[in-house]
Amino acid sequence: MSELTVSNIAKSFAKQLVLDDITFTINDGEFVSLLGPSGSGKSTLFHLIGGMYRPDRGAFFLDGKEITGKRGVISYMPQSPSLFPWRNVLSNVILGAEIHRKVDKDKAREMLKKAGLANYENAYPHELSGGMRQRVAFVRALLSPQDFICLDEPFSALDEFTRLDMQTWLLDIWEKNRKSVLFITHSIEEALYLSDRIIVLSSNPAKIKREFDLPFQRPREQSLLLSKDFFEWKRKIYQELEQLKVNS
Amino acid sequence: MSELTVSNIAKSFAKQLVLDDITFTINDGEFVSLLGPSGSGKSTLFHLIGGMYRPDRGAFFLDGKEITGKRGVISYMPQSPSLFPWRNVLSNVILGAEIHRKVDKDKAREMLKKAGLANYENAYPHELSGGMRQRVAFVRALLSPQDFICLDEPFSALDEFTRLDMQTWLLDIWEKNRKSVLFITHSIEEALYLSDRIIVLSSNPAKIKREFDLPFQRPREQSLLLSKDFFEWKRKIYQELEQLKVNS
Amino acid sequence: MKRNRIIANHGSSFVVILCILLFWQASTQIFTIPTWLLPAPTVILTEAVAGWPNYQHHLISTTKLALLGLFIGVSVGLLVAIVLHLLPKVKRAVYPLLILSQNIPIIVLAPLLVIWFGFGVMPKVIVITLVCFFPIVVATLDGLRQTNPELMHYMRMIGASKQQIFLKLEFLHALPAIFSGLKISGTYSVMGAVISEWLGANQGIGVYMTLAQSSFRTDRVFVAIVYIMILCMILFVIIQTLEKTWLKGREKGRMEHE
Amino acid sequence: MKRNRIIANHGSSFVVILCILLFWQASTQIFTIPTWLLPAPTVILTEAVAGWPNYQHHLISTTKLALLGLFIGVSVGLLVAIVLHLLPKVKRAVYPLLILSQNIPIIVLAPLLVIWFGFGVMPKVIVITLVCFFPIVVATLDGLRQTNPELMHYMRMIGASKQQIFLKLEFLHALPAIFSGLKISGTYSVMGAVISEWLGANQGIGVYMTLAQSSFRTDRVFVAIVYIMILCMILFVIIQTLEKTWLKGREKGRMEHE
Amino acid sequence: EGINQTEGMESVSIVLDWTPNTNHTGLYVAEAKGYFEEEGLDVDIILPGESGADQFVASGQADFGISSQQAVTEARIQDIPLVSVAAIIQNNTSGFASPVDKGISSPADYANRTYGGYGAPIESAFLGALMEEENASVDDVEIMNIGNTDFFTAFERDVDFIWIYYGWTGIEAEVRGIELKVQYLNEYSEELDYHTPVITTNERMIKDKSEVIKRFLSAVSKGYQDAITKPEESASLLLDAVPDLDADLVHASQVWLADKYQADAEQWGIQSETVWNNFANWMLNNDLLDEELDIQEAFTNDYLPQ
Ligand SMILES: Nc1ncnc2c1ncn2[C@@H]1O[C@H](COP(=O)(O)OP(=O)(O)OP(=O)(O)O)[C@@H](O)[C@H]1O
Ligand SMILES: Nc1ncnc2c1ncn2[C@@H]1O[C@H](COP(=O)(O)OP(=O)(O)OP(=O)(O)O)[C@@H](O)[C@H]1O
Ligand SMILES: [Mg+2]
Ligand SMILES: [Mg+2]
Repeated sequence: MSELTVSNIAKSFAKQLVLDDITFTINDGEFVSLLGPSGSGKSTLFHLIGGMYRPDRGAFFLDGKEITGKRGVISYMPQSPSLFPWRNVLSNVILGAEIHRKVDKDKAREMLKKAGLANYENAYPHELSGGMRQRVAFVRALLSPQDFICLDEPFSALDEFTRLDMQTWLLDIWEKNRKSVLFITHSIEEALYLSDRIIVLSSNPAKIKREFDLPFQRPREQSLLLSKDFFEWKRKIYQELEQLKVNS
Repeated sequence: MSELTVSNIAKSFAKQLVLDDITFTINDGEFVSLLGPSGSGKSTLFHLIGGMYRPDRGAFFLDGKEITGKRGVISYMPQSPSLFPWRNVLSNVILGAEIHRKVDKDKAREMLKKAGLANYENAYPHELSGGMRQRVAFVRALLSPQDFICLDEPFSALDEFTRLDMQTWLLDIWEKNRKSVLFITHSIEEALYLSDRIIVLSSNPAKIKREFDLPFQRPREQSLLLSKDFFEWKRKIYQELEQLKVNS
Repeated sequence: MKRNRIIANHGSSFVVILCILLFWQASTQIFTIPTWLLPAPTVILTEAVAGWPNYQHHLISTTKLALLGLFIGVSVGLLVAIVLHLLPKVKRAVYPLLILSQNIPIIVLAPLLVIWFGFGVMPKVIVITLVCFFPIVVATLDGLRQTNPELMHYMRMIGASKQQIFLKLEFLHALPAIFSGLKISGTYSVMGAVISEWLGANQGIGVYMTLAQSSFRTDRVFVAIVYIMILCMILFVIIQTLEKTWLKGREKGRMEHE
Repeated sequence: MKRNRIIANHGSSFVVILCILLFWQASTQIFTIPTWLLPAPTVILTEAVAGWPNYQHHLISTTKLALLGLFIGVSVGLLVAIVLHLLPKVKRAVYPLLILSQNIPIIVLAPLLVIWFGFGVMPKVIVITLVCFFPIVVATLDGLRQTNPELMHYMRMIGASKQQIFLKLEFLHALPAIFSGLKISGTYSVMGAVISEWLGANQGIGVYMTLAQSSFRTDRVFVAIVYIMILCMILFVIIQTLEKTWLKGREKGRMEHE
Repeated sequence: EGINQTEGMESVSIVLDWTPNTNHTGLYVAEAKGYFEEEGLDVDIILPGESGADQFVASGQADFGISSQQAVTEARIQDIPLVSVAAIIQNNTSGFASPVDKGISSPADYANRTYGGYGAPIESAFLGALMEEENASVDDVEIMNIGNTDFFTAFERDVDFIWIYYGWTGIEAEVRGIELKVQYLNEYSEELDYHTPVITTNERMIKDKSEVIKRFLSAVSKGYQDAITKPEESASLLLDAVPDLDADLVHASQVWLADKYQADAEQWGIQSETVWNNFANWMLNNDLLDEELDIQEAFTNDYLPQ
């Protein structure tokens, strides 16, 4: 079980207030996406959840226990791949699991295959393309043992088809073991296709602008992407984000 | 004037053939996009044009002069921002110009403002969000003095609105001084909105799958994105890319 | 302000040093260690105060020598490292010679240096330079070699010249490594100066110390050591302050993440 | 294969050394420099060959001493650096002491060491350790401090313990810096061994050299230096080979981009 | 070179063999009392560092130096153009010393004891020479190389006896109240009664500037005369010049040395052919020299004041 409560979080850097009174809850097994302008504070929120630094105000709770400033409770994929240059692909992907002593190399190999990296197990990060590095970081996050996953723009460097593959694969995995997922993306379509709920952040400072509960059924088919309903939702969220821009 | 001819380029890493007999021409003042699966060899092609390493076969010509293996003839934005950690934003963006001794700080400041980074002139890269770093790298490429610009997924980390702003801004600049642009992206919409021509690369090894001449008028309005014509083209290219996937 | 910070930074080491001194004092008294073997700190202090007018000029002479030697050693070291870095072929040929240079015992070199350069300041500076330049060269070369490949890639792509790559990227990137070498060199420079006085000098802490030693005045020997140490600490603190000032932006960058 | 590579790598330095030797030989003959002042390379070589049985045991003794001292010095240095890195408060207190330790002249330390440890191998190893451990400590500490902040960020976020961060990230990231320090230490270890023999040894290159010096056999002094240099070069090449092997993947990474 | 025309004074330099001590008193007295000035000499006294004076003098980098008969002998064999021009102390004042409580009263007692030395072959030859007189064998002595370890420290650890110059180290023991037993080399063997220390110069000086040598030795000789007749005053002059020395030691040493400089020689500084011959032959016989020494080249009394 893993239910994350984000309660009245505020954070500033130097004089600049970045997050202002952010409150929301992610239920057990829920898939929630975070949308918001570049530089609004999405990554910062991740760092706070992960315990990198403490919020100026507010607290985080996982399953009712306070985890503010506590590290290692979430599985995490950073915005930049952050691969270890002296580790090959295989030992890079098992790093998250290694830290918690739950390495399963066969599973790792299988995952790499699914991510289209079957032949690159022994390659070093500098031998990979940008999109390949991102997939390695993604697989690393999936292989980490925690029940709560935070993904920071995991598919931004992928072409549409690889991206769709990855999305479908992620949904597949998620359906199977129902970990809670908090997902940052800039693609409205992606957020709609994957999430139960979408949280829209404003910027300067970031506040919760609005939350959308999505009605699409599970498991989702790729045909959803072409449905009229989907298109309507896309327009709705697009407009919400557009408003943000006009306001700023 | 700057016309780039890519002639029969082939390149392999270790035993793996990455680029196989790539030939195309970018005319003076033309805006060409490169589409292709992740890991196909787009960035590698950029590195070859930029002279980072020599192709196994083939040659590049700029305005008829061979530039194979010659460095500094293109202005370049790498796939990862590659900012200098000890330089603040302002001195980072002028780096490309500095190398060729054509620094114009006022222009740099103005550009930063257009990129939404007006207040971050004195910030250091580690104080920026992922999307902000990418914009800094983008501005740095724009400020470089060369007539031929190579942009490697310049907007992948931006939200849809910031992205649209940047695209429109890029078109604006391009209309004004008509430098030739070679543009890597994974977004079909982006490629359609910006380019005169789209080149689709296959993968393993990369060959030119197909070239599309786009009929859209210049200057382009954002309304183009909603036109039926645009949607038709999007489907067309989507199918082309889909085929690639089925084949592989 | 600043003084407070220095105290805050170094307070704990003062405490440790104080503890050592107390322990030392106690042992000499409990075990009645004779002064000629290991004088008690109080004895050393007494002699340091009483003898001040006698060795003041020794102190100044050695300080000047050490600073001059360090300056030249560091300059030569940086120059050599940079030249070797920019000319890899020369590097491959000359690098082994640098290592060899560290293995000429000074007692052997001394007569030759004196014969070539006389008893003046020149041979002494050569000795200190020889001691100081090596850590700088090794650290700088290793620092230059380990430039961030991504930034290097960018610089090459946009056609930066070798010189520009060096000035705008490699050198700045190597600065932490260079300071690391500088700290080692700075530490050695004072001992280097003391050793160089073996080449024949009429003043200097080294001279004072050998005189004290040969007339069995162990307390004075220790006074000399105390001054060598103080001198060395001052140099080190200066280098560290320089490092902090120069690398300020970067350090901050790292701190924020902690 | 391997031998060919070594020749290719070091060929140019052999050429340079050869040139220096030729120049040296020529100067001694042209200016008729007397052997007692600066013996010609040929004279040194003759003595080296003729005297081999006389100093063979000296050579072995010093080599053993240098290796033992280097091993202990490096171990101590690494240990100290790691402990200080993991305990920043202790670091702040103890670091200045390390610098001070480099400023205790051996001639002063010698009597104390002899009284405490006698004339055996122990005080000598302590002297070499003292010489060797400092470059390792400084280089390692600076290397550990400069870990890639992005990777550090990742490790912290996923809850890696201090120990895991150290083992899986900081240490591996600091390896190039550590090797840089190791090269400096390795170079010093041989001279450290020679100096340590001043504490009283019945054999060793240092003993051989001082005896040669006091009986005006400059040729033998130079034979001793040649052996010190050879010993030192061998050590250095070993360290460099280790470095290349350990950091292979990374070096390759960099090469590809060149 | 070396001539200071402006004041009509000639600059000369002398390099000491060790740190300044009572062996050098005459030089400092000559300097302090203006004896050098009277001879038109501007003398620069240089401390040597680790490697001694001989190479500097031989190469002409310095004009004079302090050395010992033993060193000059060995240097001559290596064709080093070093010449001894005066004996500072007539007789060999060195000997093997041990604290009384070690119970060593004659060389026969060295057997099964530990000797602390610096590892030179000549040391065991000395030991052998002394012990042979009493039908003991040097093979029974444990010889330990103690490097630069000083006299007093060495006795703290395993060492039973050491070779010292009584005039300095022995006096320091007296000052400290440590009672020593000393077997002087010259008490047991005439061959070992060599001159030490001596003043040296090089062959070029002898060839080109014999006048300077004469003037120099004339001044130095006056200096040592003073040291012989007025030890207390001379000691004070030495201390004035080198204040870092220990005053008690210098005074005591000076008093002890006063009658040793000239001893029974007819004049201070005179060197004896017999002494040179005896010692060189002894060294040759003990395989300490590769060839025979040409005595005539090694020393001369020609420049001493008449
Ligand atoms: N270490 C820091 N020091 C100072 N300011 C910082 C720091 N980290 C982030 N910021 C500021 O906080 C704001 C939010 O940054 P954050 O990285 O959270 O944005 P983001 O929503 O993830 O944006 P993007 O979509 O571009 O990745 C930015 O304005 C940035 O400048
Ligand atoms: N230095 C290298 N060594 C070995 N292989 C390399 C190297 N650089 C690139 N490759 C390989 O070349 C292929 C193409 O890489 P490239 O970076 O050009 O892809 P890309 O088209 O830019 O992909 P993406 O869209 O993911 O950035 C990949 O399979 C990669 O593994
Ligand atoms: Mg972000
Ligand atoms: Mg790419």
